[in-house]
Amino acid sequence: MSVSDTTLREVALSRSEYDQVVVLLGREPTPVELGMFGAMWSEHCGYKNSRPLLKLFPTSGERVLQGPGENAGAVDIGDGLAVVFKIESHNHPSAVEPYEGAATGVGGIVRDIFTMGARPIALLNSLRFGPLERPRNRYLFQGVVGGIGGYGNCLGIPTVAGDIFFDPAYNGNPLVNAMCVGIVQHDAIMKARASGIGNLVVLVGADTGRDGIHGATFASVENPEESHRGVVQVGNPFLEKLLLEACLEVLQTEHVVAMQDLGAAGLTSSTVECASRGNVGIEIDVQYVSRREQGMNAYEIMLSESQERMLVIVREDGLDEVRAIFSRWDLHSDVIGRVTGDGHVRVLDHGVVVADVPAAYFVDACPTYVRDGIESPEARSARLYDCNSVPDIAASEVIPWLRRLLASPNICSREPVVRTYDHTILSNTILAPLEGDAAVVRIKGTTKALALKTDCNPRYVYLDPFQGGKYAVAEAARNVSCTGATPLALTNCLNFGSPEKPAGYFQLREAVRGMAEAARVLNTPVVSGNVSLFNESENGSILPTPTVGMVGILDDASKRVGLAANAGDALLLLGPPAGALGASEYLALRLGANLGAPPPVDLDVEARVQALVRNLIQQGLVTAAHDTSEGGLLVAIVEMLIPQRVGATLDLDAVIAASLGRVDGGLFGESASRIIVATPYSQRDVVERLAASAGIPVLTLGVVGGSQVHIAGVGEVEISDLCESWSNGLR
Amino acid sequence: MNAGDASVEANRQFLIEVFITPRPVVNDPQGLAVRDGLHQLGYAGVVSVRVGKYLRLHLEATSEAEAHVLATEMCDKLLANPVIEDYRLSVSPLIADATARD
Amino acid sequence: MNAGDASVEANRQFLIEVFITPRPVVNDPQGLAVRDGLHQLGYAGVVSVRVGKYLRLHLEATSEAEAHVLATEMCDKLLANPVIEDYRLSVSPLIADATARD
Amino acid sequence: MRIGVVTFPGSNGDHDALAAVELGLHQEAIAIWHKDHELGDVDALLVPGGFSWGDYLRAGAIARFAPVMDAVIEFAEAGYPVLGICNGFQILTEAGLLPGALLKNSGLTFSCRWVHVRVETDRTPFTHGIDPGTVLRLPIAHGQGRYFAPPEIVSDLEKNDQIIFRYTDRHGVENDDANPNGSLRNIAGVSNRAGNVVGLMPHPERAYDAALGGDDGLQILGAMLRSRMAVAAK
Ligand SMILES: Nc1ncnc2c1ncn2[C@@H]1O[C@H](COP(=O)(O)OP(=O)(O)O)[C@@H](O)[C@H]1O
Ligand SMILES: [Mg+2]
Repeated sequence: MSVSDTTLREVALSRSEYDQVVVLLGREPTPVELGMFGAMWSEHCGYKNSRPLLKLFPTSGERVLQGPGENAGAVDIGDGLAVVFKIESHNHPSAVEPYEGAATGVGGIVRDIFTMGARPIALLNSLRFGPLERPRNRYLFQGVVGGIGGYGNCLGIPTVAGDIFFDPAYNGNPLVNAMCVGIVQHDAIMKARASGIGNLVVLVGADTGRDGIHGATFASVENPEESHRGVVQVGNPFLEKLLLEACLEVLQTEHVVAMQDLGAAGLTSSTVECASRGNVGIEIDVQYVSRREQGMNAYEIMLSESQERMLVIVREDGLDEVRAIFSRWDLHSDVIGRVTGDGHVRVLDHGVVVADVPAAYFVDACPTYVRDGIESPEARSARLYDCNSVPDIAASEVIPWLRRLLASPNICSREPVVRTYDHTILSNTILAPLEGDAAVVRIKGTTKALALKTDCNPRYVYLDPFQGGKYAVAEAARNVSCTGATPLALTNCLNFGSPEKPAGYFQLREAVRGMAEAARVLNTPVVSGNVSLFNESENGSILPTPTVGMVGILDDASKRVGLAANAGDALLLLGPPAGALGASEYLALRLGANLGAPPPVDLDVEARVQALVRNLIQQGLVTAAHDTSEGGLLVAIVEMLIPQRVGATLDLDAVIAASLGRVDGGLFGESASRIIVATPYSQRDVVERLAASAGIPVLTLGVVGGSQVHIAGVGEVEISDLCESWSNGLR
Repeated sequence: MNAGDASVEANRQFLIEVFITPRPVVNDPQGLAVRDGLHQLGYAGVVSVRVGKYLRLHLEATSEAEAHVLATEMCDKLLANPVIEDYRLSVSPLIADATARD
Repeated sequence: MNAGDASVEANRQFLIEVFITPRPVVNDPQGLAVRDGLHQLGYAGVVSVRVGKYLRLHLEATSEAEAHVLATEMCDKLLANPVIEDYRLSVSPLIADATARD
Repeated sequence: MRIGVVTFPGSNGDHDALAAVELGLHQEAIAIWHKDHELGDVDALLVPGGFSWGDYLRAGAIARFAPVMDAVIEFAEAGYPVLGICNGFQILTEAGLLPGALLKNSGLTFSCRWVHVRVETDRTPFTHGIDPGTVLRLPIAHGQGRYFAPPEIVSDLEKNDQIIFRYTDRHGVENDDANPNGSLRNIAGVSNRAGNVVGLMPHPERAYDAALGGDDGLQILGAMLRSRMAVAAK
């Protein structure tokens, strides 16, 4: 008997993968087993194409308590506490139903955090869309933003930071990456490793419906809208809030040996992972699984991705107490099976075995692929574009260009978005969205705070994946450093096109190499992450987008610094002054294409600039710090003036001179490792001295004050006019 | 309500009622919460609850048939989300007097 | 759906439909937004839109009259808020077969 | 003073309310569970924000029938101070302890930002000792905060001095720009007839520490301490 191509397509396995399954089992798989293999050997669960590359990441460090491999990473922050965090994508579901797709994305990542025993304290989100002029993109944008807020606000976890970028390459394939950060006592970290033969497997939370069947496999194929035939998942943040509180309470008892949320591939992946991590077996009978619908079969139950469910491994003598806690929270729980000693995941339906496979076959035997990667000719010629062939702009064009850049969707105010997210709940947010380069949340009961930011300039990664990958890590760390915090560790989400295409694999491989190098030099190990490949639609691949979520620590929370400059401050540029046009937002707006080589990152300089700014903040020498990113130097300066609606008198000639004498290059060109600090005028020379002794170039840009921005040799503009351009870009 | 003028002479007004429900297999957390709330109030006989939307539109059209066609289009394009919702609609002529009250 | 057992022998199931609308004195920004959206799509004939709620309940009761009394009570106590909402309801017997589908 | 904080399923402002009482007011905070039938020995009650029962159907509608609500109503009717914040305000209106209702924001989206409110009267335990006309800066975070009551009720509220807070600009001037959600007559908070039960949409309990962006919330919470004698004397 041989399986049909249609069936294989349904479970997204290749013929040769199927043959491997048959060899492993020594027989044909049952239908349930086949579905389970399809899910577990998907990219989403099995990391078929990315696993060999992920090995390049540095994953350990003195403070790392838990690297990749569990539901989230954990890093020591002193006082016996750990920060637990992870980022995850929900791209495909959001392309089909943006509100629910994004909402359930938040739900999933929050479960990953409290599964570890940590109380979630902050959410971040990293979003990519096609241009908003297209109605479909606007619909997706509004739905996604609505869903993120709708779920996170209801849970009572503040959404404090993120990033948004628009490019036509995301038409039809938006990216929705959600990150959650939690806090836990070291000794309370819970793992998802089943143990103790005879212990009970308890399923708690929502009833199981037919939603999201094949979600994991569907997340790993191209063209989501077409391939998606399952029922869309609808999130229930209210239920998740109950689960969150109840699970944290249950973990206070001694009765729980492991906990695992049900995410992609539902019961299949949660049982398999719990068993395989713990080197034990698990036997469940699907008859005990409460259903939302009648007539569901074992296959559907094993692959359902109904939200808001958790698997808890409980000692038999603690069962009553555990269930009492769940019912106090009005949660329904079912004992569905037991931990066994034979290493098999065995699924029964009313006592009849419908699947019986060693857990290791699903996990360790998952095939991996190392492919050939070749830079695409288009990306190569775009990278080699001669930016100097573009004529410079005249002084009179600077202000109009400044306004255009400030209004660009990639630069303008995110206020219309962040206002729909609750960032004040939990009363920890001491540097709110838009107030600083990263968000800062204090840790109650300590003097400490965490600085959090996601980042990735996908245009850079497209044009040069290696440099772009380095840059994403460097920028996220730089943003954290600009608040005064020391970057600790990172999580990442690799959003790419198809790895089966040489150009796609090249992007993935090179970006990972770049990220790994930066993570190593900046001493920010990778402790968790997620891979989302096959992000392609009718217009081809998305821009490669390896989103970085960075977490930093500030030992003295009161020292934090935002980006708002005050009247009377001097503005100083730390780092190499030159800007260049390659891969800049300016060039993209001017030429309507992504062109030129992105700024290379000298990681040694990057590390020293960041250390310098942290040192200055630590010593109380600066009132504000902000890095230059999209839009370049002048945009960054104005971003520091907007919060207080204050003007400045600037002389940027030295920057222009350093930028091959180009006005546009100096003012709007982009570059790595540059940070602008605002410092009380009287302390200017102290800052200069410290920069000099750190071997970092420093340049005075001007003085803050008045209601106009004066630029020597260029002219002036009211700050209120600039505010207006910046404020209305997303409306 | 400025569109309500009678400049297009042949037009009459119709009341469109649209009943939107979550598709049967789609999870309806709101319905579950309302069901539990009713149970708490002692209504043990409540077996299930689904919560949807009810829209009332006043629409100018030349005939009931046209109103029906237009309303169906509006539902398909905007009012209902076919990924998770089903809808049903009804059309009835509005008498001038009723317009004022609704 | 464990409440659906037939242990109370005399009981039959009824479908209760509840139509809830914002009271006329209450502003309905959602209705206005939908109207504007429809105008933008070119449906100039849309004069007004009000957005309300549509609930479908399956209820066990001994008779249609009892179902009606119970449903009215539920509306008055929980399902509608008289400060801001009006409601209307309809009761119809459910045939066993339909139960499974809804 | 012992201040109770009620937790309903879906409450999420309970942690902040407890923290504000302990860290901001330095008073004893008592957690009360929605299934409790008694409040225990508390002097005042906070009904915190959040999404009780997911805000499904209507914000506060299902919470209003929680077992604890009988005790809350009794406590309120006995004249003790009860403050409903955000979802707590919604619950108290659904329970009939406060007049009116809270509707979807006129902008139709959730709105989180700092606003200014003007204190309209000092006759409640939560404004006692604050000069009427004082402008406080507080955060809001809600999707359903548009205050509505039928016209005859609103005139009653005006007449009986039951409008406690209004949205204004920083100078205390009431205008449309300062109204974040389309509330009728810029109403941000109201009281019952007696004045001991107050509800408001902004979050005083998230504004108890300058590090969080402001500590004006302490004035509202702190007023309870000063007015306690007055209330107890009744
Ligand atoms: N999706 C989002 N959710 C929440 N906050 C966001 C989001 N996108 C951007 N922000 C916030 O807006 C501000 C500007 O972000 P961004 O332009 O990415 O900064 P930078 O260019 O310095 O990396 C930051 O405070 C950031 O956290
Ligand atoms: Mg920055």
